[in-house]
Amino acid sequence: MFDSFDPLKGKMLRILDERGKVLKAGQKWMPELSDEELVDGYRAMVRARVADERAVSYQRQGRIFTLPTNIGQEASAVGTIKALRPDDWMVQSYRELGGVLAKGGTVKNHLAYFSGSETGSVHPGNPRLLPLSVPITSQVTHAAGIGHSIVYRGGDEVAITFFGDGGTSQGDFNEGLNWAAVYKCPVIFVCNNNQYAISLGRAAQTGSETLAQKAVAFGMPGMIVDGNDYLAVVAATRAAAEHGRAGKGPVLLEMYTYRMGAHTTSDDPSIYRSKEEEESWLAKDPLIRMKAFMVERKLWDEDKEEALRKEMGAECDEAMREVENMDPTPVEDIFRYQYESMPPELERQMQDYKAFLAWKESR
Amino acid sequence: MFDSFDPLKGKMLRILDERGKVLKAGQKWMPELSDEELVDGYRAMVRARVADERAVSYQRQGRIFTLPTNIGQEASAVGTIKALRPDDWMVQSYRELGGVLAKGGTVKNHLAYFSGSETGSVHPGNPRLLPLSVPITSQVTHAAGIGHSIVYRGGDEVAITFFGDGGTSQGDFNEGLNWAAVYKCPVIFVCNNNQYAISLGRAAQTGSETLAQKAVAFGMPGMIVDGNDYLAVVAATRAAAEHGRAGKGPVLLEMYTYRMGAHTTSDDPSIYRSKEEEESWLAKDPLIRMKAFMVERKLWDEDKEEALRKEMGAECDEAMREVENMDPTPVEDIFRYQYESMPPELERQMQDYKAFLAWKESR
Amino acid sequence: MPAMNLVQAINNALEIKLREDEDILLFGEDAGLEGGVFRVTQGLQAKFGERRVFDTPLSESVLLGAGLGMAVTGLRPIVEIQFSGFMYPAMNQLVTHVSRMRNRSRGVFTVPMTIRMPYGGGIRALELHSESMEAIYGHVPGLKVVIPSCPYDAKGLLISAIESNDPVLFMEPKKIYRSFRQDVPEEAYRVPLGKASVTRQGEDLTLVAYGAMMRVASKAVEQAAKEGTDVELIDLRTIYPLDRETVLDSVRKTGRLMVLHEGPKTFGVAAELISIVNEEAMEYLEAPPQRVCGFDTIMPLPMGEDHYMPTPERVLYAIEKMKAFAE
Amino acid sequence: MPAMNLVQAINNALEIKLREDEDILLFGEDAGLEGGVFRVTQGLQAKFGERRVFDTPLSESVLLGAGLGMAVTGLRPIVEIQFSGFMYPAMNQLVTHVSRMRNRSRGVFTVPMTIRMPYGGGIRALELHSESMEAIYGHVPGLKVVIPSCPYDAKGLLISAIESNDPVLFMEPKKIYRSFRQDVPEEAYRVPLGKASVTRQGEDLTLVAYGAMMRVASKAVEQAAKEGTDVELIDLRTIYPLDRETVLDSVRKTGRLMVLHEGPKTFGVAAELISIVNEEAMEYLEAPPQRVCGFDTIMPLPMGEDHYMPTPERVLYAIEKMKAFAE
Ligand SMILES: Cc1ncc(C[n+]2csc(CCOP(=O)(O)OP(=O)(O)O)c2C)c(N)n1
Ligand SMILES: Cc1ncc(C[n+]2csc(CCOP(=O)(O)OP(=O)(O)O)c2C)c(N)n1
Ligand SMILES: [Mg+2]
Ligand SMILES: [Mg+2]
Repeated sequence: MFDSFDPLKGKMLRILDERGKVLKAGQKWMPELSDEELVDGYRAMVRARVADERAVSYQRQGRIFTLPTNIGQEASAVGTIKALRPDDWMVQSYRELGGVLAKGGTVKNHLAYFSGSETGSVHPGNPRLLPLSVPITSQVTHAAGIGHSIVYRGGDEVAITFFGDGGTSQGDFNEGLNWAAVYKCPVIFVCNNNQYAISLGRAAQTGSETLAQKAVAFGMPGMIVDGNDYLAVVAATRAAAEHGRAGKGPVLLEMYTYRMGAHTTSDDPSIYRSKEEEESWLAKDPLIRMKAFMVERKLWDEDKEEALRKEMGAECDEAMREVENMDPTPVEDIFRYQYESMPPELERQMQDYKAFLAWKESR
Repeated sequence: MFDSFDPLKGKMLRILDERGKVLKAGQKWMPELSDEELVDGYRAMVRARVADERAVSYQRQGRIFTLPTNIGQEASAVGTIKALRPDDWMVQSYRELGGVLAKGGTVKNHLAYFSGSETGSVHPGNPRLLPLSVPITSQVTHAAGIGHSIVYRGGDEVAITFFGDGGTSQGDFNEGLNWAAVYKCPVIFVCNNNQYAISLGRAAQTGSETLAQKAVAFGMPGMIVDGNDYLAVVAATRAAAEHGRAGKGPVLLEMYTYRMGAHTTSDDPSIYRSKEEEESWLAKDPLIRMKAFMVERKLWDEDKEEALRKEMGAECDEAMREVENMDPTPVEDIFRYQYESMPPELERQMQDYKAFLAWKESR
Repeated sequence: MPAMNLVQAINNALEIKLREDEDILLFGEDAGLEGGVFRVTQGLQAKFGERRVFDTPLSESVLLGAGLGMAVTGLRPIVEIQFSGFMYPAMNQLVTHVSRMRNRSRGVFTVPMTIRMPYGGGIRALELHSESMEAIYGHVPGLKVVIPSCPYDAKGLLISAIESNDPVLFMEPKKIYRSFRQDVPEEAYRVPLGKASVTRQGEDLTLVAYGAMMRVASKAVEQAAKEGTDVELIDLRTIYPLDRETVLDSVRKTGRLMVLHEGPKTFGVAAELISIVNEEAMEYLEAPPQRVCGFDTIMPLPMGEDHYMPTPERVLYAIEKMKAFAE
Repeated sequence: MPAMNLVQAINNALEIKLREDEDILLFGEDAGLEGGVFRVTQGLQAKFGERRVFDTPLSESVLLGAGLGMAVTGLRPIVEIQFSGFMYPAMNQLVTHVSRMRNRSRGVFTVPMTIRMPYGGGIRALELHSESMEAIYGHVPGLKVVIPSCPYDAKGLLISAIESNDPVLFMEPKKIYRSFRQDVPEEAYRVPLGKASVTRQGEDLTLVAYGAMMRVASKAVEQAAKEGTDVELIDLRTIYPLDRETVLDSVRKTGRLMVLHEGPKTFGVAAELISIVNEEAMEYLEAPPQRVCGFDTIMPLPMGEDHYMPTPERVLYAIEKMKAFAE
């Protein structure tokens, strides 16, 4: 597949057009997906969308802190993870809620994290999912190491990692992709090109015409995928995973998409982009497209949509309530996880702080 | 020129063959050089070679400390700088003695540096030449900044910077080249692919087939040049400089060459490479090739060669003697250059240290 | 005299210097068009154009590296690092080049660069958005490290920083970016680097703080006064070079030293101050110096943050302990 | 019992652990085939193969980042940074991931990684090959920082480091890599992390040092004994967590504290030790603690190096100053 989509020739993998019709050129690449799988994938995208929308409103209500959303990028987040196996590793940045949930994460833990609790960094049952990574692109090196470990142990899992268009400018982009290519680590590097790094537009981020072509620097395949096309995302990820499992090393996928929301709830996109631009992308919403495809196939209808959104909304509200009822972070938890066993000085600091709390109480 | 040498097609710019004959395919690219310029260039290469050879023997005699040499890479070092103007900026790593001398540096200061004196970091008259840079590839970002400054001021100078094959794996490679490409800075990025990064062979350094192709990641031209061919180096650098001066931005040149000596005088290449390999490159020595070309043109002969080497040897021996007669680093010099004016604590440390020296003296 | 908050005072200093000197460029991630995520540089691109004030690719190492390249050609870059927690990718440039260039080139090449970055906790932020690691930078030879605590100082210190021919790391206490206003002269003025200020005279104890912790300190000191302890409060203002004399003079008077900072306690700024006082004025110490600091842990996420951040009460608690010693 | 130098003792520890545990991988720039530029890992690739012991591309950030990725899957990477002056490009991985992963993931993901790097001056090396910046790393929450001073300790500490489930930065005093030999048992043994050792009992003064400075300290102490001062010498061995008790016990006995290290004085390790003693045993101090340290400058090139590196004479000079105070 990668040979057929040379980014230097401006090729992009697309299967659905914007109205959800299978493109002629896309038919060939249509991934095999059962009806259940299609429904499952679509439901997962809606779940992420609803969770994001609710989270934004919780944030506005002052119930959680600043957070980024995945809105507009659900096809990439969900499609990639759905194309992989549970024993594959996911190394996220911070804008892949759809993938996190698909990987086994919970809305509750997501909300707990953005309510300021470390307990939300990880998820029940400990899926192979690293905590979100704040320093841009640093996480791609972790995926390289996980891939290295897989090769060392002779496994056939893969690692998938996500970063943004802005992330390609960091040093770790070079170091991480190079490592994976040298040791032929089974890593899928997913660059979610959502056209912005906070306020900086894609064109000002780098001189290269596409991001996928950066793969040339590492001697690995690189491909542009319509990141708003769930089926294209699944097809590309499957191909990349096969490539990795076959011992052929890493792949770079540029998911061409759009950050429909603000960078985070603290951001004001009106400063740096036009309403017209935003509106032009509304029609490309990955959910609209997939829904049309599903409706056409009689797998989906408005009633189901409404029911699903209601169900998901209730799940979120319930999760939010649970998070609000969580106990505050115990003092001990600030100290006990820094090392396997608490060094004496840390123990002293904790005891002194507890003594202070008691003193304060007694004043 | 860059269009004609696509690294993805394995193309390399060569003008001379290994016996110093102009290649048919090379004729077209032959740089205009007067006889004087040719002699001047060749002399500069020999000067660097002799200085390196002497330095190694001084090191063996315990007269200077560990140092790297430029042996085998003189065409790249000298040819690049000779192709540029005095008001262009040179940002070196540590293996470009030929270029440093061509830029106006002195053998004496070079030897002073490797005798352990900071005074050797800079050169008389302060040419536009930054001190050598030890942290691999860090310097390419400085060249990007200098290029930025040139653009800002509307000048038509260029900046040239050097790094190794190993250097392409560092994060700063990505960050520096990207910056220069985004702001169209007139920077010539010269990657001296001398096949080794200390003990690590080129093939194990990165998955990409060539280093020049990494330019694709930045949307800048990249070209492989026979780095042992002085004329090719001059031609390529001139083209790159023109590109930069015309406001078209940076270029990446991969100089395909060989580190004929050890990594530094502390290194033992026999651990990681074969005698046969080393010998196979002897015939490709850039000096042999250029000399043959010059002899053929009647610009050079053995007498001149002998006289030149003697002259250069004497220059080096004289420089070494001068360095050995240098005053030791004054105590003040350790403190006075850290800040524009000495902070009180540093002043205190200096006074205390002087008091200690007096105490020690008096004991 | 207009009343300005910290953000306005910094913006004003930047505007004055940008207007005055064409060799000054200002850049950083999102620092141009939108004026930075905290809007500290708001309006500057509009005033000075995209050549002078610009957004950069997302790459901190080259932010400093390119800044150095500009500086050696005679420009005076002002670089913004979006949060101090994102300085680490640029650490190599900072430690091995920016801070060393003058010394290693024997003064031939200099780096008159100002690096601004918001630091510190208390704003309920994400991971790595609340760091306070000034001690690390203070330990790097060749850097000056400055932390203002109020609008007036911020403007004067920043102008001094920009005019310094040495690289200055200017750490901005984001917690108090918009907390309060002060009268700030419209014209340029300088607050010298390396000079602490005694913001309150007192007899019983010397409390040294800086940055956002000065607000905490002030509250504590007020309360302490009510409870009968007369605290002398010193705003350190510069982490390196430290103003030894102001601290020493004060401790010689009060006989007691307490240091307050957000950063982790061990190997923190407080330790150096205590050591200086030991070396020069130990005989004046009437009780063991006290440190009120962050813990030797990472900054907790918001739900635990209030435990981590020093409070006026923690200062009062430490004062009480100190008094207990005297008895 | 074979006599080993520091290099041999470290190599031996690595060999023992590599043999014992298939989850241990060792890698770094030139660390495989040629056994590192100091030949510390010599022979290990031949013994354990290229899968276990390997050379890497020239990229420190991914050395640590990939190491973290391996670690979260259950491997136990041993990473070599060629010189401590080349840690800075990896600083982001070190500070924001390696040292934090356990805490931020509430113990679910851990990083049992050992990072070895030669540090320190006195070998007439190039720029950035002589750094001694342990204070910076000690200030980073979540790291353990270990510095051996002799072959016996090096082996035992390194085995403890590799077995630690926390990341350990193991700094090797390259100046004494081959300076002397010691009897070192062939089998595995452990020297615990976080425990200092009293290498000489004394009554008059406590001298704390570590790494290569222990040799300087020993010489000074011998001479001091001849000149009538009975010094108690403590080898700190671990920079974080610091062994407070050993230092405090000693100072309670001697009433005097001196700290010796190569790194810059300001915000250095000495400051923390002095502060600890202040907090816990101030009343025992009979004279101001003394610091014998590197200057607040970068390490000079070899011609100036001897001025920078602390010597036994500088320790003796400080002892004399301390005595003068008592009088
Ligand atoms: C090393 C680093 N520098 C700066 C930041 C601040 N920051 C957070 S997100 C962001 C933009 C990221 O853009 P992109 O990589 O395109 O990802 P997106 O947010 O669009 O998904 C920046 C600059 C950071 N988190 N890490
Ligand atoms: C950041 C950094 N890491 C490691 C080193 C140690 N080191 C010095 S030279 C070298 C190899 C450089 O290889 P290459 O870039 O190919 O340049 P060459 O020496 O072959 O000219 C290494 C690893 C260094 N100087 N800087
Ligand atoms: Mg983006
Ligand atoms: Mg090389």
